[in-house]
Amino acid sequence: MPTSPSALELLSPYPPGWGGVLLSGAVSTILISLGAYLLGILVGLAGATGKLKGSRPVVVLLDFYTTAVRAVPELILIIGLYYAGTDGINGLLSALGFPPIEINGFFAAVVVLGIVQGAYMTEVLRGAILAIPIGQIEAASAFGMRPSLRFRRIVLPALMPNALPGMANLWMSVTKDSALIAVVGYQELALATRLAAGNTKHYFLFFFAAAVIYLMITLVSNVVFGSLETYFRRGQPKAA
Amino acid sequence: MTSDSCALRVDDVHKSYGIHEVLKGISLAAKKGDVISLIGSSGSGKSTFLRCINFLEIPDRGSFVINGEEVLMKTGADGRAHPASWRQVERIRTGLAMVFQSFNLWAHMTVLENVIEAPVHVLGMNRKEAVDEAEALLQKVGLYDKRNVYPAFLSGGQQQRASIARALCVDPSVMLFDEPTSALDPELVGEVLKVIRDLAEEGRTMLLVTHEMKFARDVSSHVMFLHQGRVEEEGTPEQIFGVPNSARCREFTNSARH
Amino acid sequence: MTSDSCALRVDDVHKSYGIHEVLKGISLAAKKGDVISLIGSSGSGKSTFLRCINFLEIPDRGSFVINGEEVLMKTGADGRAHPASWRQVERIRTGLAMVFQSFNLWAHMTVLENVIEAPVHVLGMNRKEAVDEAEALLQKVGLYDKRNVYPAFLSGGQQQRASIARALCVDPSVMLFDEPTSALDPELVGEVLKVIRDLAEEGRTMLLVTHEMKFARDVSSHVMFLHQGRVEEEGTPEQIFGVPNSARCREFTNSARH
Amino acid sequence: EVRFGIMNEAYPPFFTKDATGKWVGWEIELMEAVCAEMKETCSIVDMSWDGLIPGLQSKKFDVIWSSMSITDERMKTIAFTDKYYNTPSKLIGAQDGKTGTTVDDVSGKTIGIQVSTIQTEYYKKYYASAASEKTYATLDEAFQDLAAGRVDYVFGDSIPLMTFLQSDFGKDCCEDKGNVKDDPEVLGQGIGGGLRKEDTELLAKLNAAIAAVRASGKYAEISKKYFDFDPYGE
Amino acid sequence: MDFSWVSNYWPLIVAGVIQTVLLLVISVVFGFILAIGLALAQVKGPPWLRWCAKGYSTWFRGTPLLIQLWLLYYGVGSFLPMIPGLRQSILWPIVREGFFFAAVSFTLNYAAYEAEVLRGALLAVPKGELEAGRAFGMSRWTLLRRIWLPRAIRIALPTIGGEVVLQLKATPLAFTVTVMDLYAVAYKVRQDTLLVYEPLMVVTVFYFCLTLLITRAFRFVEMQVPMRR
Ligand SMILES: Nc1ncnc2c1ncn2[C@@H]1O[C@H](COP(=O)(O)OP(=O)(O)OP(=O)(O)O)[C@@H](O)[C@H]1O
Ligand SMILES: Nc1ncnc2c1ncn2[C@@H]1O[C@H](COP(=O)(O)OP(=O)(O)OP(=O)(O)O)[C@@H](O)[C@H]1O
Ligand SMILES: [Mg+2]
Ligand SMILES: [Mg+2]
Repeated sequence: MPTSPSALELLSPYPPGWGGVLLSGAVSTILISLGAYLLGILVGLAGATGKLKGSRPVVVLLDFYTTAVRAVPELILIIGLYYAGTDGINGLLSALGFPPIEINGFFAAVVVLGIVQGAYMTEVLRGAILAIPIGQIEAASAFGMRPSLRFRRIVLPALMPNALPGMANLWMSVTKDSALIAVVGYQELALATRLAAGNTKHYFLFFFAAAVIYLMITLVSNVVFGSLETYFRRGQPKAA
Repeated sequence: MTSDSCALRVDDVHKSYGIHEVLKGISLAAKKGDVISLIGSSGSGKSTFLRCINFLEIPDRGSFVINGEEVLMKTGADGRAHPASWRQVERIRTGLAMVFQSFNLWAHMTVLENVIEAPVHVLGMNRKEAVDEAEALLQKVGLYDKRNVYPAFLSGGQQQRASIARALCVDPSVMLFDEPTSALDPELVGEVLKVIRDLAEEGRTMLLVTHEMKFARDVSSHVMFLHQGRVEEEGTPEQIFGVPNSARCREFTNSARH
Repeated sequence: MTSDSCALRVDDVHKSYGIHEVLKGISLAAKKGDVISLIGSSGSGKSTFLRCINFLEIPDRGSFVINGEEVLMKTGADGRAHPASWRQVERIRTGLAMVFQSFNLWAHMTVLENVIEAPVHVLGMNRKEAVDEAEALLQKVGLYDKRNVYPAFLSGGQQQRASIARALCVDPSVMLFDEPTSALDPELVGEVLKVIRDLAEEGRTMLLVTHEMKFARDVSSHVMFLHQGRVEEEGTPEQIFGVPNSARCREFTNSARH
Repeated sequence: EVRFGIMNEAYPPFFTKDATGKWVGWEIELMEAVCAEMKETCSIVDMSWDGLIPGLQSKKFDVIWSSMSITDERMKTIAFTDKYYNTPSKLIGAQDGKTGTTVDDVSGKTIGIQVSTIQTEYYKKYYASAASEKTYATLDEAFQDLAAGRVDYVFGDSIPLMTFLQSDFGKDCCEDKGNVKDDPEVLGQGIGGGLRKEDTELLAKLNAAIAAVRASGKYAEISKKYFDFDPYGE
Repeated sequence: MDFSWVSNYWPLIVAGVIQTVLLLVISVVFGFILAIGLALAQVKGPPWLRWCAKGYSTWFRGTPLLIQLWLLYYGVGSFLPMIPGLRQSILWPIVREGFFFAAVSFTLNYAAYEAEVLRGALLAVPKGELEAGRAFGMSRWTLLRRIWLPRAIRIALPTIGGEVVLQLKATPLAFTVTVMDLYAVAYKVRQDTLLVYEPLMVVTVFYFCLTLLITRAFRFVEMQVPMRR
């Protein structure tokens, strides 16, 4: 039996070290998470505005969206969209005489996670908007601001301090949830870790390494969210 | 419709919250340069009426001509009126300015930013110009020193003055003041009185809710006494404060004297 | 120290925000039943002074005897004073009540809940009793109808009245009023005047910030004129409003007359 | 072209991806031999376990080639090739010098089993009356618990169990308790490739190819590199 | 669609549902209590405590729950038997089980997320309302209990609702420490039968009911104080 390789050799970025695999996994994780998160913010903004301002049917529809999408396990959504969804679309396309298309697994995962994030984000933003003193929004209306301008200049800056902690939480969980993308054959950090650990049987080493990478992502995120919060809390007196 | 002399005409405004009818048909007409004071006891619907005029509250019924432009209304499925076009309302609002009873300064902006916000982003004024004008206004209300302070760190009177400066800076033709001197000391009240007179002379129309009868008497061209959602009595200040017809009004204005 | 006659004695209070010194040594002594009015221009530090007395702002320097009990102070590492025991401050505060300039009603409670909150949860009063008393007080300020409404749905004057009722319900021996009539109509101002007089007769001490000179003159036993963080002049109402010594004070009180 | 769906986890020595991203292992070499036999070009599509069945059904690939046990229950859903390996099942446990796999040996003990394996059925039939069971998502977790003393035995396929016993970790804590008595009825069907039920033509081709590879000695040649016994079983 | 397996598996399903609900309730209730402490530490605590709370939230939000669970179960868990007397105590049967570790690590994890939400909400309570409480002589505890927390929780309700649902979705991880929750039962059925959608659909129906219950409950609480909008 060959001597077992040292931790440094195992983590080397060049094969047979697994460092490179982990790092590229981490990059995938970040890319998927970013994509899903940004999509989630857009969906969430639309959802929150709809829930607060929309007509009755819109509100009911959005209620259904936030309940259903959050209730259904993400796994089902991804499998559903990627497999059943592709089948359905291609069935439709061939019926119309078009060639079948191939849905990219990455794209599917980003869309699914984004839609799920959007449901959580809707609620976070709705709460944050409700916490804005109503008078500030009324003042904006009274000066003739159009809804879009009002949103950009008054509502958005005022909701951010209330929303950021919840948004940071969602970011933290999407970086972990992106592990689901393995189901469509995409290798992100969690899967890369399992692969390395299973291959070498050095479970502790690789899980520790993965935890460190996740922590790094978190620390950087903390700095970003922290400075955003400081910026948006300008003008607020210190906690009593 | 666009008769030059009629800056503001409001007819038969009704407004209920749930079963509680707050405004029971209020009408008002103001020429350019008029200063109309609304007086009345607390809870009589003065703020609500003011807020109906710029559609912060949607009146259940009523017709509105503001700056010579009639606000198009339509009746919803529930029998209540709505503005037919929010676009129009937004356009009309740019010619109105409001000083809120609770100031409602934007907390994430400094005093100066609060004041230039609407001129720059709604009226599209050049930022440099807006700052100059805002600074002049802040000088006038004695708040120039505090221009870079956030509202949370101002005293009550300072917030109120910031709110007045913000309203003046959009160069409105109709102004709605909801108790603009409630937090001000007598000297500042005098200043505001002067400002309002100057504005009236420039031909601006003002609607003023106030509890200070002396102020109302000094500043207004016309006084309306609201009682339980109705105009109980209206007329010139001399008439209202001198020889009111209605017993209720007499009682009210008398209590101020004591 | 526990001289019965001295309900409130404050000595040489200083307070700065950053480099901006707001209070530059203010002293005050009040006997039981005194009504002391603080007047002065906006931003002169009246609210800050009131807030220092119940330690909502921690004064940089000063000594306080409240209800005959001296507040123990210690000097922190930064050379500023702090109360030595927050426990003591909390106990003392239960004998104080405050009406805030911006009302500060608790938004998650109805008017009635706001009023009974402190009696029940601070003083340990029986809930039933507290409700009875609160309802009587709400009657008095004309807010009985609105007792089950949340503050967001009240008019400005109604909020102010709720805030007054809330302060009265804890049966305090010293009351701090920060412009308690700013949002009230003249009739209600008269009512509040009566309430304050009654309270003074019961032997309660009151500190009152106000911009209504007539009100100050009618209600107070003693008037202090604050100017730029100092007591510029103090005396009986007759003296301050009649023959003030300081030019600044004369100017200020005169402006109210016009 | 035939596309093989393989689970994207490591299951050495049968299949695993190395650090360069290349698939290696006994099952991979067997797949290549089978392909050569069929004269087909082959490609690998890797998926997580959750994606294998949907991937097969929506034609992302054609054969599941991922150490999947053949059971009657599963045959209701997909078709299987003939088995291409079948290793014995065994018990491992803490080092206490005692060996044996009879009901008496395990009586009163807790046995760790990977969820939904053929060993579950075997356990139900032979051990359930005397011992208690703990279900694991993967064998690795069962090994950890065995080392921590939370279960007394782990029951599973002999090859991963032996691999574990040979690792640094396994050497220190545990030992072989022996293979269990065979029962072809529950353990006997072995491992096969999974196909869509309608792909009967491919099924026939694969079966022929597996038989041919075995007959030609290629099977033994590949196995020698990995095992010191014949993984085909009885 | 094939649901014939339900007849064989229903006892397992029921047991799984109970495990899932128990895990959710335990982690949410205890996690929330812990979160209050953590949030307060960050908002009002002395610097060292603030840093501890910050570090806690960074670790527990920053690493995957799975790794935390493993560290607890295989790391801490393997030292537990060494505590003298614990093996003999009546706690042992509880402390030995995977369920205990899952509940503890879910609680710790949920607390970290919830603390972040509460921190923001505590800061969003208008300062004046707190001052009013203090001015009436409320002690810190009374102020917290009567004004600060109720107000903060109301502000954060929609977000908290979301976090509870997220926690429900995290319960399947308990399977890695041998807890047969509902999801694990579905996993087993899928392994046994190779059916893809049907077992997950049963899970979904159950999750849907539970989510509906959670959102309705939160909506009900939200409605208690009317909003002017
Ligand atoms: N938290 C704060 N931070 C910094 N400066 C403050 C703060 N609060 C008040 N100030 C400043 O202190 C000064 C005195 O404020 P204060 O509220 O005591 O005035 P006031 O006499 O009550 O005025 P008003 O009659 O307008 O209410 C003002 O210039 C104000 O800007
Ligand atoms: N959003 C609302 N929902 C329900 N009732 C309301 C609402 N706003 C105001 N009211 C009620 O309508 C009545 C009139 O309120 P309004 O604010 O117009 O009074 P006001 O005349 O301005 O009084 P004040 O002088 O005290 O400011 C009051 O009784 C008030 O309680
Ligand atoms: Mg009003
Ligand atoms: Mg003040």
